[in-house]
Amino acid sequence: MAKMTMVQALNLALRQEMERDENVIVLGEDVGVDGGVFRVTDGLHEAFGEERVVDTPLAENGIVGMSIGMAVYGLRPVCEIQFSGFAYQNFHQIENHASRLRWRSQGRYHVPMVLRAPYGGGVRALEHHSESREAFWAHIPGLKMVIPSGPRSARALLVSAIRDPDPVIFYEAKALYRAFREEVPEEEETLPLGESRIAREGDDLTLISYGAMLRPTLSAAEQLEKEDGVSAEVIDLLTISPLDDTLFVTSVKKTGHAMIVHEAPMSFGPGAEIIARLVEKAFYYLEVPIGRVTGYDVVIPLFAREKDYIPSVERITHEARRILET
Amino acid sequence: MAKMTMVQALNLALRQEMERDENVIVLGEDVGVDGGVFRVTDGLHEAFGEERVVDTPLAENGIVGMSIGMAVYGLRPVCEIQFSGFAYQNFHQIENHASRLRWRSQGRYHVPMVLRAPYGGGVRALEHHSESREAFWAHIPGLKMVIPSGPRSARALLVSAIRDPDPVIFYEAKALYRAFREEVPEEEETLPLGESRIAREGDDLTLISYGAMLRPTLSAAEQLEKEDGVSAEVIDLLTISPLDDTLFVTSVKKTGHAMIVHEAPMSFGPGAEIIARLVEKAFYYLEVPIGRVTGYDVVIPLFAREKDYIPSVERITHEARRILET
Amino acid sequence: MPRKKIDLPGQIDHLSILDEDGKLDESLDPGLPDELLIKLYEAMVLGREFDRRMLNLQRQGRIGTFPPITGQEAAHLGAAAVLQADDWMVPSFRETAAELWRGRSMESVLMAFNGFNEGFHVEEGRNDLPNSVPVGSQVLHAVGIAWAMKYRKEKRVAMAFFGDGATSQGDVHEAFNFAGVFQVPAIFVCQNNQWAISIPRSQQTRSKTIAQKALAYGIEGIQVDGNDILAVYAAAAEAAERARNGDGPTLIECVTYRLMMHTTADDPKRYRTEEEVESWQKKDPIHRFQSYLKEKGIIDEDGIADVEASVKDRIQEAVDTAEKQMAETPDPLHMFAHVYDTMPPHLEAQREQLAQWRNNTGEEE
Amino acid sequence: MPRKKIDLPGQIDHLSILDEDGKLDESLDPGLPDELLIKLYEAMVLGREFDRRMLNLQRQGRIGTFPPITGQEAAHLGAAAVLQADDWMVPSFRETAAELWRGRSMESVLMAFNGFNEGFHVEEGRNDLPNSVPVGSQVLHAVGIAWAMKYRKEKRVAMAFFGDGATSQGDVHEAFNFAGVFQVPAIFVCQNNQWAISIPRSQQTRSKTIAQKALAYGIEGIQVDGNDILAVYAAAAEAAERARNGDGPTLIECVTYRLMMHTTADDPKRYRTEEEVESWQKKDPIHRFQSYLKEKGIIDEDGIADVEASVKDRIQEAVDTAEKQMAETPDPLHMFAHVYDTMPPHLEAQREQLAQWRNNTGEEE
Ligand SMILES: Cc1ncc(C[n+]2csc(CCOP(=O)(O)OP(=O)(O)O)c2C)c(N)n1
Ligand SMILES: Cc1ncc(C[n+]2csc(CCOP(=O)(O)OP(=O)(O)O)c2C)c(N)n1
Ligand SMILES: [Mg+2]
Ligand SMILES: [Mg+2]
Repeated sequence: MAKMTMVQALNLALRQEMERDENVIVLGEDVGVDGGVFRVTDGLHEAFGEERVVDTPLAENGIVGMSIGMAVYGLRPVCEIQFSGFAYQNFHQIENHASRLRWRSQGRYHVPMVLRAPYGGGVRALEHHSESREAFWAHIPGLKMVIPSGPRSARALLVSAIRDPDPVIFYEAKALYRAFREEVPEEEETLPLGESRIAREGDDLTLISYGAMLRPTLSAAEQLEKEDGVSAEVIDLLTISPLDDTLFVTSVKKTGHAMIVHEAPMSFGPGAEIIARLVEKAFYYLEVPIGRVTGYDVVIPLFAREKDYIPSVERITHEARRILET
Repeated sequence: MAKMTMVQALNLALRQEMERDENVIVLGEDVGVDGGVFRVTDGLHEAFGEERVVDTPLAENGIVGMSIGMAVYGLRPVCEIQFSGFAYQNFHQIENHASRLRWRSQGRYHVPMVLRAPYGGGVRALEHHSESREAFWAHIPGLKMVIPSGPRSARALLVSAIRDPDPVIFYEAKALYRAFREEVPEEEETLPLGESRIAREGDDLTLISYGAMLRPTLSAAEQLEKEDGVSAEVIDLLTISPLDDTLFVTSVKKTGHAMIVHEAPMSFGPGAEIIARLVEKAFYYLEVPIGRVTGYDVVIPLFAREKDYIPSVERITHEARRILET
Repeated sequence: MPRKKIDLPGQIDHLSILDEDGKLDESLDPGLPDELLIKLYEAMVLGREFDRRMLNLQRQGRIGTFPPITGQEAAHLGAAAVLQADDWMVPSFRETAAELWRGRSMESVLMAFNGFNEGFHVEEGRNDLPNSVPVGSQVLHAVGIAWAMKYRKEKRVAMAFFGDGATSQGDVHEAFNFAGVFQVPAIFVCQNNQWAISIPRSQQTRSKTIAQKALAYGIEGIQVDGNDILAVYAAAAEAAERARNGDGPTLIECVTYRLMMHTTADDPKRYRTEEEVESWQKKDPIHRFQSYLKEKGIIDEDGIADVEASVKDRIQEAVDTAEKQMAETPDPLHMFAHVYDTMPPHLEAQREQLAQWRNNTGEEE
Repeated sequence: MPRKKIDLPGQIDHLSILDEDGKLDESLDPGLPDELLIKLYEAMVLGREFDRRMLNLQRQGRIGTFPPITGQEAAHLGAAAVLQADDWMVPSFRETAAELWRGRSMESVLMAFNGFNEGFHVEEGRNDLPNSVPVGSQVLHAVGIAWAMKYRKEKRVAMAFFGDGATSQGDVHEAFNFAGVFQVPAIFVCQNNQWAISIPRSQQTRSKTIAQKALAYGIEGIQVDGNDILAVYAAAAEAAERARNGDGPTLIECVTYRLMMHTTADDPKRYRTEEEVESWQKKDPIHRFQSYLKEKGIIDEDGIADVEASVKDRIQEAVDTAEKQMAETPDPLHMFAHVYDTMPPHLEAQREQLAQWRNNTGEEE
């Protein structure tokens, strides 16, 4: 095991999958010679050549449309969209085709492609570079939407996404790329898509989060333990859609208190569906209303003010206390 | 007052607004000479000329991108996207620009455009012609998402949308285009965007719906009254985003029972946000879990089977009874 | 203002072999074997007659909306005919004759246009994508398929079809550009039928031809008389050879005409004149090909009647079979199939809910 | 295979007036007044020096990521200089010298690149859109603006800027096509700086030039030496005249070079050679323009030194002002402004919540 950043862990996943299966092709803007603007594909071009690590012209929709064709033909394209804010250019290719070709051909074809894209704020980026819009993808039948929360889950989930027979949107939190290191085993490791996990056990309150927000959520849980003696359970969704509601429903049945933390805008965001599931499946266990600590319903401000937009440990603990005191 | 179909009512709104304000421009594929594939723009080309009723090349993204420029310059473009299933082609122009140019220019510019698009099933249409994906737009800050439920509300809301200083996505239920007639006054009538209305008063159960689903919901309410003696209140959202939660929250505080009906897929759909708002604002009044009668989380089937996908009066009453009996 | 002219590579030609009366330009004769000529003729007649029958069925409410192909048989069939079985065809929605040529059953077409998802099933062995309704969106898929063929060092080609209207879409631009950059074995066949619903070609783009758009991407482009099946075939064969030799993609503009309505929901009288339609009827691709075959002595009046009769029989049989299949009560639970490889729990639950509800109401009724 | 050649309209020229040494092709001299020449020179130097200073600030952590323009001053400034105040400019993100020319303050640039939304404010009187980061997406806005100008029968033009990479985007294709069909008074200025981050021009598209893409849309196209401000100005002036006369849009390809990194987050050593950069340094647009001005006797060494000194003073002043403005604690509640014309209730509530929370934590701390 080596301690790795998330960028290194993702790189490891790509490298090993490319070694394992020559159908795996990496493509996108600047993924080749340059190694990707965040260096996730660093060294792959040297190792696998320009036939398998493909620098494309500047057209996200072209990249995705071409990937669909490649996948239908039997390849396993892993395309990088340089920032998730530019993946709306290819929204119709995902909505109208990638997510449906299995259905559109009644099972004859399928689209085993992965669309990787960095998302979220916190890295002093330019306009249009810091959004969290996973809810768009989560609402599309036939698609999977995955967001790892650290190096180890990133590596294991990316491997699973590449091997998955269906199209996967894979969001990588920029804020986590180099934020910390984790032990990542050299040998193969996968995590099943569509399964959440308990990131921290607890009895009094269930905090549900994912991606970049998992860490502040965990910190808030620590703080609540230390300062308030409150034992918070933390659920890491890992897959946003199809949404695994089993763990968080079970947890809330135990704790009676639930709160969701995400960076995406609140209204019509992922938290709403989690609340809907809890209402459907754990209504009678809920002692108080479910809380949402999320981005506000505005465009995330440029970086001078983004820390006030992104849920912080303080906002999470503040809201958790409010819920517990209700 | 004349009895009008929704197509006629929309046509009236466009015609009167074009007469009132020469900045109002209608554009899109086949909106001119042909009068629109659903004839919503019928006669406008003759009346206002090709300068104001503009047949465009076949590119939704081009239509929307150009409309943004027109709107910034001071015109009031009302563009038609022939089917909402082709509005994903222009998703990035709406996400990255139309919804943000006010913010992006810190108030110097704004984008008073309307994007009209027919949505939903029920008219024996081809593939990609029957989707309900209003949730995509509802999650975008800076945008308004409006869905009328009949001729009169369609006319009044379209007038308001055209006069609104912000961009509006205006979905028109194909299933309502010619389904029935309503009295529509010749003289000006508007309805405020961002306000829902009570479509039927009642005390026992709150049914929340909009667009094409309002009618089966109202029928279900009638049936419940007749067959079960249950008095259901029906809320017609009219605007999906910004979501007006005042009426339905008040209603549920009264009835203690709530159910949402929409054609869109369930997961991460509009119903989820309504549930979230109810949990936040009416939690202690809820006697039972909130129900959702919606499209399933699959692509809407081709028309031979779409009636099993679209919520029917029977499914609505069935689920309402389940809730009331809980 | 005087300045230097840039020496641009690329030249756009126009190819026409059979004129409107079926007279052959011998110097350009691709010399197809008689057997193939007859097969192509039969396929054109099948396409035309099937169209007629579908229109009939549609008017009787026995199928839903569909887009007729009448007048465009040569334009798509001539191109698809150069494909091998292991080549791929990526259709739009107005290539029915080519789809049938490739092995799609008429039953599947009928079912699809009557709202049954089963009609979308692509059988093993036929390497075609299903119809694509979002205009232009499919063209990139052909580029990806062609990319994969090149990657696997297979001498195959991927052929994409689309209309004149589609050339306005960003997708098609990106497809041409990617194909040029990656030099993939793709063939882009534009059926320029002069109209995109009510928008005439001249309002779709200001370029004189569609073919010249190839110059923007440094790829080969050619314009052919799309009502001349020999010209279409010859251009497509040349493009296929280029593709198989690794010499990159080709854009073929087939100049043709949609003689019927856009779809059965459309009324072309609103936007175009009868005279225009009539002037194109004179250029009918089947008529001229028939004249040529008669002239060449490959077919006579009896043969023509035989072809028509046998085609009608086949169509009748297909309609009967399809209607029988559709009459068997469709199972709505089928809508949960083919969404994911493995059905996730929430779909299982929804499927179960629908199943139970149907049972209940079935019992209740 | 022999066939007919299609007679295509449209010809792509290359325009160059000042050579690399600043020698003028007299026959092409646009004859700009000395005053304008000096103003342009000052603006180029301002752009270059401001770039240098921003790089400096960025390295010190005093501003965030930004895209340098060094080497491209002539390409964007020469074009923007033909605009009148009531014309519109639709920038990408690498036209800082042109934005300053149009009246944008250096303070606003500094604030924007230091993460303050206030830097995006476009003051009344300056008819420019804010920078657009999503590559190519802004070009359609210029088409819409130009459409509106034509509709209102105003003799104005809308000028859009974008890079070589942007030409691959569907947006840009659709913009060219719409502009051609509607014959709007738009000018499309492509700063072909040879790179799109790490992707060289040759891998962006297989066409020999960007200018020839005009042929696909039946619009005018021209390639100019983008490091030659006189050539850029002359081509843009011609295009503006064409636009004002109602004769439609023009695509201008300015052949130039990005001498610095893509943005300050980029390391060009990973993908291009020092030799290539050096070869382009010899074609520096400022250097050659200076030589020409000296040769022409419009400026001398003292004058050059004066320009540089005054430019540096202005920059220093702007940096001081901007830093003062930014140091005033930013109010995060500002993020709720400019979302809608009228703030809807849910935003009011969220704003109130943030305000209260800040009060609380402020008190707690
Ligand atoms: C993206 C998209 N926009 C609009 C439509 C509606 N529509 C269907 S066919 C058509 C015209 C297509 O014209 P063309 O590409 O010339 O093909 P043709 O119909 O003439 O075969 C339109 C606008 C669609 N199906 N997809
Ligand atoms: C739609 C979109 N995709 C990707 C990016 C990331 N990106 C920013 S600039 C750039 C390259 C642009 O190249 P070019 O158009 O030549 O302009 P240049 O940077 O050379 O001025 C890329 C890929 C973006 N900003 N927008
Ligand atoms: Mg056409
Ligand atoms: Mg560039």
